Amino acid sequence: MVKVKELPREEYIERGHAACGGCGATIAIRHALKALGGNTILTVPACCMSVIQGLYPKNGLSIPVLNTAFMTSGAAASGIAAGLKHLGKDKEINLMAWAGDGGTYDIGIQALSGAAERQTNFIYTCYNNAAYGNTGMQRSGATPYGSYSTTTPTGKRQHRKPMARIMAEHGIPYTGVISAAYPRLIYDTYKKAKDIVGTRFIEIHIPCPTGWRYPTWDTVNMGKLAVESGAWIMWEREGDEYRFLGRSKLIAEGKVQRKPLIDWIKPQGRFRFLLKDPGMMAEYERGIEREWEIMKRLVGC
Amino acid sequence: MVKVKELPREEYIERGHAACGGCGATIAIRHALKALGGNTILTVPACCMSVIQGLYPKNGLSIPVLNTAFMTSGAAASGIAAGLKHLGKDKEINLMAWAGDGGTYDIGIQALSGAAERQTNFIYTCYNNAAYGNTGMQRSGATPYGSYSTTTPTGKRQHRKPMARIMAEHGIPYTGVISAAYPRLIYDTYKKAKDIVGTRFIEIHIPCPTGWRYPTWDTVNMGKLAVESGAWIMWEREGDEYRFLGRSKLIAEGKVQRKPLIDWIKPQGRFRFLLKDPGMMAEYERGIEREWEIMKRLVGC
Amino acid sequence: MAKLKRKPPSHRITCITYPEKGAMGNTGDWRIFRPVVDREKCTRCQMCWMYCPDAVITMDEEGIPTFDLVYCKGCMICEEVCPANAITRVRETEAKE
Amino acid sequence: MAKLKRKPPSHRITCITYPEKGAMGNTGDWRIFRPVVDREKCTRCQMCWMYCPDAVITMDEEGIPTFDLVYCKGCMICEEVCPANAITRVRETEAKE
Amino acid sequence: MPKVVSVSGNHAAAWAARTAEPAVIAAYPITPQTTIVEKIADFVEGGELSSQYVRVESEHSAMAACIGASALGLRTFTATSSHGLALMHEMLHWAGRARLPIVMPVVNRAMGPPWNIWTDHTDSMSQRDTGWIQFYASNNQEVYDTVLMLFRLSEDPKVLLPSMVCLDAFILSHTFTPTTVYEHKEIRDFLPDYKAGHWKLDPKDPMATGNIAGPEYYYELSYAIHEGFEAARKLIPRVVREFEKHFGRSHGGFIDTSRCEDAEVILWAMGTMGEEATLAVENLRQQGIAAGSARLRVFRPFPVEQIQKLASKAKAFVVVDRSLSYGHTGGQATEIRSALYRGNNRIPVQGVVAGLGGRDVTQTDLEKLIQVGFDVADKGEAGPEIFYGLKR
Amino acid sequence: MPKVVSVSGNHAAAWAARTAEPAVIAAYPITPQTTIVEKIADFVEGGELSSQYVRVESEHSAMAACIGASALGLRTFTATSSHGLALMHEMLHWAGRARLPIVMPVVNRAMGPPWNIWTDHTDSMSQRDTGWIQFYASNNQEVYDTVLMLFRLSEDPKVLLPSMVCLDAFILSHTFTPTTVYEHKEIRDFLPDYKAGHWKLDPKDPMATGNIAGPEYYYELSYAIHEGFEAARKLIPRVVREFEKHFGRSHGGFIDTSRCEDAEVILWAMGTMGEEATLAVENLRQQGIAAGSARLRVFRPFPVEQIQKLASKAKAFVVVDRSLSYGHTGGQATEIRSALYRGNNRIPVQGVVAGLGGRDVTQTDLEKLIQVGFDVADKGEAGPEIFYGLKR
Amino acid sequence: MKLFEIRFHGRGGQGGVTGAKILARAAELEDKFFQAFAHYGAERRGAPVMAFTRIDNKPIRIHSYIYQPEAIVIFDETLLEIPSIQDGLREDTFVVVNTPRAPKDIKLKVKAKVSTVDATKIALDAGIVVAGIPVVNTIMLGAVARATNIVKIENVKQAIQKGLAGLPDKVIKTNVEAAQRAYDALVKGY
Amino acid sequence: MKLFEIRFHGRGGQGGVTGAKILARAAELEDKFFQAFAHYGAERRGAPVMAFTRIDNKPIRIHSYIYQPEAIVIFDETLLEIPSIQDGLREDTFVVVNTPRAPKDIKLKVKAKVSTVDATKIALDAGIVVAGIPVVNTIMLGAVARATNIVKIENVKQAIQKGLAGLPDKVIKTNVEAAQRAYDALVKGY
Ligand SMILES: Cc1ncc(C[n+]2csc(CCOP(=O)(O)OP(=O)(O)O)c2C)c(N)n1
Ligand SMILES: Cc1ncc(C[n+]2csc(CCOP(=O)(O)OP(=O)(O)O)c2C)c(N)n1
Ligand code: SF4
Ligand code: SF4
Ligand code: SF4
Ligand code: SF4
Repeated sequence: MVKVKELPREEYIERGHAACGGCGATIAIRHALKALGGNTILTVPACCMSVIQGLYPKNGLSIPVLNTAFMTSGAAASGIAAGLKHLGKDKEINLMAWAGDGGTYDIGIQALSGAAERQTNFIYTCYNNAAYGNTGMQRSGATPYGSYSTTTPTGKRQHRKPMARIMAEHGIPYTGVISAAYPRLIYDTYKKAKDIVGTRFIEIHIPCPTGWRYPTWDTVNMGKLAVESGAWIMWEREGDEYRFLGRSKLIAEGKVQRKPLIDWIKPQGRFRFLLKDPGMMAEYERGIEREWEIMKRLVGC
Repeated sequence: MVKVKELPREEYIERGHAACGGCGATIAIRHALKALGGNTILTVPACCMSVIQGLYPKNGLSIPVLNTAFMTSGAAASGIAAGLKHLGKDKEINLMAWAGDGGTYDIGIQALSGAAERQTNFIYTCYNNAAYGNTGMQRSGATPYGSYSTTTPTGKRQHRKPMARIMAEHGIPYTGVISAAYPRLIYDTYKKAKDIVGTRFIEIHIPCPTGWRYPTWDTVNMGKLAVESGAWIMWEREGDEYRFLGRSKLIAEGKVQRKPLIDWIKPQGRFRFLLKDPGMMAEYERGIEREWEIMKRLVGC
Repeated sequence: MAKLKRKPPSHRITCITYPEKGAMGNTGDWRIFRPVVDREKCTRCQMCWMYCPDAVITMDEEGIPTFDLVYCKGCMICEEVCPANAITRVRETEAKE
Repeated sequence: MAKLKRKPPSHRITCITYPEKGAMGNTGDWRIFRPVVDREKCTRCQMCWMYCPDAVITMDEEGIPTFDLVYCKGCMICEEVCPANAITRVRETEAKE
Repeated sequence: MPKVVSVSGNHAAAWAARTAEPAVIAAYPITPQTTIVEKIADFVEGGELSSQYVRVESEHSAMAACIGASALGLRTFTATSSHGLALMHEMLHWAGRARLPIVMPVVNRAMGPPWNIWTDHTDSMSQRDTGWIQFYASNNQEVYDTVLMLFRLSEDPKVLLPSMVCLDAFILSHTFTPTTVYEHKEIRDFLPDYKAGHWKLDPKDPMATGNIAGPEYYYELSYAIHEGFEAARKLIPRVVREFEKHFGRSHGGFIDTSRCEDAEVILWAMGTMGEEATLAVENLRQQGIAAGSARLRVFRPFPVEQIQKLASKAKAFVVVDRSLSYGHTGGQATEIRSALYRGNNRIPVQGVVAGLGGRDVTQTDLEKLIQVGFDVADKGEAGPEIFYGLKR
Repeated sequence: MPKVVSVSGNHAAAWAARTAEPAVIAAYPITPQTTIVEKIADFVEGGELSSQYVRVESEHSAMAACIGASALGLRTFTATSSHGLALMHEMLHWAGRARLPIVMPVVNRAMGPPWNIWTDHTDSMSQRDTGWIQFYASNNQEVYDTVLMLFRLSEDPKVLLPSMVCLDAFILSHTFTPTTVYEHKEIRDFLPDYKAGHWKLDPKDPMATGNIAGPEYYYELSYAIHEGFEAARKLIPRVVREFEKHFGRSHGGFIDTSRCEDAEVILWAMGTMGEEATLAVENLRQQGIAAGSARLRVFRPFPVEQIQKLASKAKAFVVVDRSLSYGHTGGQATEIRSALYRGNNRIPVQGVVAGLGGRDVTQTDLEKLIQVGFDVADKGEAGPEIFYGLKR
Repeated sequence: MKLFEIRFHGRGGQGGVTGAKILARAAELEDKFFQAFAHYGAERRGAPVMAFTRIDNKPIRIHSYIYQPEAIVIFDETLLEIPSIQDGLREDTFVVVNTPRAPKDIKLKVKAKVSTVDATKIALDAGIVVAGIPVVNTIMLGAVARATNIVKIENVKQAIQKGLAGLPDKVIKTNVEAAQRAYDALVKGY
Repeated sequence: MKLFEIRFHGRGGQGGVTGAKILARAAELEDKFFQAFAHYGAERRGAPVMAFTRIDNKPIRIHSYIYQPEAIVIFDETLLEIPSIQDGLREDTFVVVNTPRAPKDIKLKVKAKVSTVDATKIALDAGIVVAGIPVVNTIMLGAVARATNIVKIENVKQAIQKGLAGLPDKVIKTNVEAAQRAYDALVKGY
């Protein structure tokens, strides 16, 4: 794993951008772009990242960005990818779509799935803050069971769609599931993905102080606790082979114990209903255990 | 398995409908509807089935049908499901969306995936004739590698999207993959699915004389050969458990040998390019082997 | 054009249709070949009935298939699936004579 | 409003924007707390630099973090991740005095 | 008992849904419509509203789900804005052509790119050809009242058309004002339960809808939609009257006019600009200037005769569009001119485009524009379209 | 060397793409557009066309992919029809507002429900507010020629707008006629390579497009689109002239007129009806009747002045729309009336809706409608809109 | 010459539009203008379908349907039973039927200019058979040339060569010869 | 009464709109009409934001922005540095500032009717603190009532009770008392 001091000093996100204070998404994109470098084109559908860029006539990202409609990241990227191929620059320039969980799990899955099926040459990042952040925290397909959102005010009653596994099962060459709490892993993951040809899907778990309702300074803590408690599993699939990553690997191998789920849940305002309802809590835990089982079966351990 | 003579005599498809002679889709829907019975509401996006119904002011199906826009089967069904729930009839009336492979793999995956994530109570059938039949056989995400289509005139260069597995990985309670060549299995599958609550996804392989370019009378042969040669795998997933079905089970268990793939490919005009190109042929076979491996791993055998 | 059992006012409001035979007209017109059954050979297995995509086969009192030729499109799947080879194809032009 | 390095005619054709600091203004204005480093305690590990979501930290010649207070939003992640507890928060109102 | 609540325009819309009690609500969030669907979620999960609430995965699906539910013969509701509305476009045509009385508030917001969340009427004006009844509201009470009127209108067996009420982003959607609201049982005299007489999905009486109709039938089915609009045209005044009888309030019929009887110049505008125009008119009247204002409440069916009538005494119209059909003019200006062309009074019509993307338009601005109308009346001829407030 | 091929309107469109050599084509099939994309697939896989061909999974994605490719500064092409066009609606706004010169044939087909694959202009007329240049063609050669002209027009640095050419389903799309086509190198004098001067995605000079612009900027960015249309308005006659110079053919400018100089009644129609109208006019002329026909080729930018001019000598217009903006009139009739309202010659304009959903409209029908125009001229006043050919 | 309109009746899969297009090409070789199109809607294999050719010596500006064709060509005798086949029939309409029967045996509601040819036999003899079904579209064009004189048989043959370009030479040759045979074998009833 | 317009300056998360709405409710209790809204765009926590209340004794038909408010209320002294805070300031504008300083120490470009109150201290004393940050919105309303006389303090207190309904009784009580304290503690500089 890359050392902190080896991380490139170049920044591709300008100071004074419009993210909320303590935003996990900006930690994530900072290090993803460090790995990809400046020779990268980005396309961004409606999501927090379209706000984070700031206001016309300035932009907080220092690479070319095509902002595009909410449903279209996979499709807009397909057009850019085709154009780069026409120009003979598809090997030289990295192409990345950067979309939220709503723009991926919900309204963007079709364009993404189509792009993957066509073996489009690009990296698709889903940065998952588990709700529609831009519009004020409505339920998304990624919102965890039991979580408050403004459209599930008494807690969501469905489990998260297993999006990354769905993408992996498309048979794409690379799928990675990581977290904003581990920037070095982000860097390494993008470094690896950069050199693979075809559709690469990377999902980053994004602690979001605004939506999850915890103090801004706890972003890294919340990200780590999600992994440490097993609520978020980090893994990758290269070719047809699944593998656990980082802390999740240690957990899967029994080298470390999972922390109690409650350690992660309690500090977050969005889980206040879940906390009050043992039945819901049990169902949430059941969902997590099921995820671990499925993932362990896929990894083959 | 149901005996031929036990199959209900009631028909829910009227004579004089508009399917091509020898259409596998009509065999499939005949038996699916026999299993569900007349207390069923159907929604159909743009596809051959919207043509098969025939012309205003008549309709070739004798259950209520909401024809709907191409992209919307999962969504239109979600609305009907909600309405049935409001009426307290969600247990009494079966709700089915019946869509083609284009309307499922490609333009319909979003609405379907959303409906599944919301645990919508309905059966979604994808009848897969492996191309856009209604519009004259363009490429779909289900078109097999190497197959001619009017938009891949020298043969498609991507493998089929593993749609049913993608749906299964959504964690829905039932997924079934069958074929029009086995009406009794169709009947049994729908009988079983009927009694499950939640989103049930059933994919039926549909030999199509018009698109696959074989004589009308070979529909059943083509359907069976696809399974016998291993090009089409029949399986189901109930809960989290995968299982092979019918002939595919025998193949997986080594009880029967797969027939040579060429037996299935050769009679079909759509594979003429594949037949000429050993490299493509090998790639197609590689894809099939990979499917078998993945499925075997999932079934756990 | 089409004759309907009933035609309520809904028709004049939007595109409502009613279940009825012949939604595509008399599809028997499409036929180039006609299925003909050999009553002797037939084993009454009903495979032809099960596989007919147009649902135009009925088993008569004796359990032998009859074909509704107003709608049978002549795909000849029945011939192909008949395990007893009891169904044969006849060119429609010849059959008509 | 915003001052741009350059403003080519594209601007007048469609919504083109250029990379520049302060796309959301001087976001240092948002700060309620201000990070202050204790140069003695700092071990130069760069964790604060790595985690700063606003990329406003630079390590000075001595490897100690400096904060671009024009843009630092005061989220205090740096304080939280600093393994040496070398960063502390000061209320902005107090800091200004 | 009616009660007065302090609500935003969006909450007024949500309250109206609560009052009308749709069987199914399917919606997708988009700024600045979000607080409608959030409030509805509160109502539903708080047990105050019995609707099935489907949290779909896109607006295209929202409208498709409404279509599915409405096809069961059930009352159906959704809400959207801007890109969400645009994404529905295909399904708007579908709902209109299938004659499904879905009611939908549309929060008027600018289309991107660039992203812009502020008010602009281009989103809804671009849907004028989709077969939807269109109302534009000017305050929160009108939003609330119009939703109830629209259910009544849309569900009428002679009409059977979907309808939208448009409200200006933020200016109405997020501005809190006192608004009178009712519970469901209090409005049932005015708005009875919906009974789908024309068709519904019902296994007991199987019908299908939408399979292919050839050139020999399609035209008549389209004409039936036209007839639905003509029926709506007749019914609107009655619904407005009855609403007033039941609730003691009116916001005008097709057009909400102010001092038009003896106005020499009439300023036309939709939505909040239309209401603010009445202040401009009052101010000018105090200076002895014969100004009037006409707020177009109903854009579809388009009130041709009513517009013609207003031209009979006036000397000029000034038409302010908060949208632009690029390559021609604002939609309101085009259609008003066209309406007048068919009448006898052909006074000059000055077209104005103003307020795009949330650019503020004040009472003073509107007064200036009325003054322009007097110049136009003097000249007897309108000038080229004015792009008011444009910075060059 | 130009060659004459026997092609359908769709193949003419595909040939035009081949001639223009876009860098990227992204499309999705829909009857009756399919043979365009199928022919393109043949060209691409047959090595006759170097374009990257993206077989997207929906029309919304088709337009998004075109936007992505065009944003790289590349020539881009797609084609669609009816529901496909409707599904693109959001992205049509996007392409227009982003100023991307995408060119797209649209095969005019009716909207469902019921499903109907025959011709009807409602699909494209419903896009009149999206910021696209719109041409309507009347024969296959015109389809081919217009695509080339549109690339030239759209890519002009002053214009930079997407454009569509509309052609009638089956009547043109699937009808084979002799058509002259060229190879790419033969047309480069007329249509040079596209050079995106305004912006492109390029890591060497990073710019972004589309992030939020508030009320202080949005209006001006919208006005810039208006300016693009005004530039197109100026440029169209020049492009038509230059096309004629290079290739010796013209199909008219904004309006293709026949015998209008001294016509008392002018019949307006778009697409194939507009061409067939010339036969009606000839026949009536032989009977000494002073008829004329005007085929509106360009709907956006809307040719206000040219229409006004044609009213100067005529006594009445008859405007035949193959579409209907429900709740008002056909879009052509509305906009022509509006245009005349701004001019000096205010002759009666009789609106007609005809041919919806593929209902056939013959030369005889058009002759009858011209006769109606004479009645109208006599009365000095048009009657209510005529729904021609309606069966009751 | 006046505008000449031809209507072809066939079955889905019999190549009606191809026939209409090849006839158009033949006219083109005589420096005429043309349109060739089909009635779209339900092109199912075996289902009755129609195709059309318009020929003129000036560009064709008419776009509406063909209601009163100058010639009606019937690819398949069994289609004679469908009433719409006689739509727009006048006394001077050419009717060319594929049948072994004589023109006088063809019963129509109007006494038109009927001619007949056994194209199916010609096809079977020449082996022009696809999926077991004789294909008569090109063959009937030979008959049309003779019956109507609207194009020369040489040009029909040349048009067949162009229209079938891409198929094996032998197939093309067979088709050309079969068209000539139909030309020779046509029996005119007028 | 003439239309009275108030502009609140706060920071994202400080409850500016809630404040504007509660003030509106207070006016409603005096049978007045109102509008309460915010300037939408970038409501990030900590970022400077604006909210508005309009009060009149007839229905309000004005919908455009507030350019020249009758009163400007500043929730956070640090905001004084932002120039836009003085937009539309006139000599007769009330300016109510949360600061421990005296009115005369508040430097503005126009000599307006400035009054001050240490709302932060009141909040801290009363324990009205969320996520470590004192919340002053309700407290400032007490000051506004005194500074402008636009609403009675009783009605402000009643409006707070309604506006915070749903929160624990204790919290509401604390807020009401704090508003009264601000009312009492306000220092007028005019
Ligand atoms: C068609 C359409 N529908 C809705 C919206 C409104 N919208 C913009 S961003 C967004 C939510 C984005 O959520 P997510 O993708 O999770 O990203 P996040 O904002 O959380 O970063 C929504 C609903 C839109 N722009 N377009
Ligand atoms: C938005 C939209 N795009 C395209 C079409 C045209 N269309 C109708 S059916 C169809 C293909 C359907 O293919 P599939 O789903 O595989 O079903 P099949 O026809 O093969 O049964 C297409 C492309 C449409 N109706 N709507
Ligand atoms: S194209 Fe194929 S699937 Fe469609 S109706 Fe014909 S045979 Fe059936
Ligand atoms: S398939 Fe053959 S044997 Fe069986 S019932 Fe039919 S005709 Fe008789
Ligand atoms: S407080 Fe937050 S923004 Fe400021 S330097 Fe620390 S981490 Fe960066
Ligand atoms: S995290 Fe702490 S110890 Fe490490 S560099 Fe920053 S201030 Fe120094």
